[in-house]
Amino acid sequence: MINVLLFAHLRETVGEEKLVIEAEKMSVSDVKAWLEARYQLELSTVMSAVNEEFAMDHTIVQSGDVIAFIPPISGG
Amino acid sequence: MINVLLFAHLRETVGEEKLVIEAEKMSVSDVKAWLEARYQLELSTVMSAVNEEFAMDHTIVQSGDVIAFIPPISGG
Amino acid sequence: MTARFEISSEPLVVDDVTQKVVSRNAGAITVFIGTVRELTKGKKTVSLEYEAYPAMAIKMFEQIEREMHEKWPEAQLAITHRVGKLDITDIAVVIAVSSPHRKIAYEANEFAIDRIKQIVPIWKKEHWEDGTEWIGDQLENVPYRAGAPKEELDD
Amino acid sequence: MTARFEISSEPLVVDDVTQKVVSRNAGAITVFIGTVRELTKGKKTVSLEYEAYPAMAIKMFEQIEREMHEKWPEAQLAITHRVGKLDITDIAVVIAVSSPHRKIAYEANEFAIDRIKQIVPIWKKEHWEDGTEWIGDQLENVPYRAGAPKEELDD
Repeated sequence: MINVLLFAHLRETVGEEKLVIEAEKMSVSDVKAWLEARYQLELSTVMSAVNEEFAMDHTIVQSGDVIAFIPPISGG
Repeated sequence: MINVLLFAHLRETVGEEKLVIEAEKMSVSDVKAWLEARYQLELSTVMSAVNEEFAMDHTIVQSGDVIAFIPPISGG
Repeated sequence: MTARFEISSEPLVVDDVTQKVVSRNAGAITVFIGTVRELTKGKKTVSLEYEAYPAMAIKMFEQIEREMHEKWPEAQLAITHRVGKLDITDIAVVIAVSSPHRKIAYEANEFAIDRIKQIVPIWKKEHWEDGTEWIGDQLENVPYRAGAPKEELDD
Repeated sequence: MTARFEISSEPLVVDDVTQKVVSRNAGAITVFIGTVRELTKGKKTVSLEYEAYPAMAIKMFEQIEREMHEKWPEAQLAITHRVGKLDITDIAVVIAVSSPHRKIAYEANEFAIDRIKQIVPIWKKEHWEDGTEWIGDQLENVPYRAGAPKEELDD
């Protein structure tokens, strides 16, 4: 299973800060498509991180991994 | 009378932080010469301030004024 | 010693961060204190809310430290970023840098805040009198690739 | 409100200086903390002694503030300089600058310390294991004229 973390407006839109996808292996693109199919989200331009490192759309996420979606940041 | 303030190594060489010269009017150069005649000091390159403002060698010091000699500074 | 990089939901104490970089070889410490200001582009902020992805934020602070050490090996860095609700003049972030010489302490500190705004996953939600919004580069449309995300220029 | 420019014979408290520049319009506060470091040019300092001409030093701080406002009208400045005997890691000077935006807070703060080292009548006496010396630009041989004295480059 794949753990999905959501922050800021993504968290508010989905209404959850964490989701679980029952899958062994997906690309980041696959996860984006999975979310877009279920929620009112546009993720094509949103950054992602796999296990706390920035990732690419073609990065592979394995069962047990944590994928986080990172909207444009505004800290500091 | 003219008040003379000394700092840092000038103060230590003279052994006083304040001197008084019984005079009505002197230039900064005159005060330097007065001090050099009495103490082991070389003041030709030392900055001065009259009444807390940087002064020139030809600046006139009047009775009641405070002239301070400002060795190379090293604050901060 | 306390960790030099922290995400905190408690009010920040500047001196706690500064103390972490004190060193017998430091002649200079620079501290950056990011505070909540009332007006941004003429609009009045009532309060702010910060959210972070803490585990990744700490990793990114550590990456910033590595980058800083490549440029300035002698500099030392500590950062704490606040999360939760903040009022006007509250402290959002404290960055402390020490260095034997002052020029580097200024440069490394400014480097750190610039990089925080580029790569550390923290988000700010503005609360105005007439609504709220998650702040970010609303025009950003290129996902993160090899380099850093585009820098925010708004403050 | 306490004076924004001070010469103090008591240990400096960074936050006391920083508080003087807090403002609802400040998004950034930069603080410079000058500390006594152990090694300068390979020589080991045991302690330091600072002496000031306080009345003139305050006037010079005010002049620096005027110069700063000409360049950056929105910046606010507070400075306290210590005098007396200091040990390694003790704080010699604290400079706090606030500004709506961070770039100016860094620039104005660095401007202030550069100018302090040029025009504020404060002297440092180094105490080494084998002697003492009043520090200054020992090569300086041009008295102050229209401009500023030559800048110290040693830290």
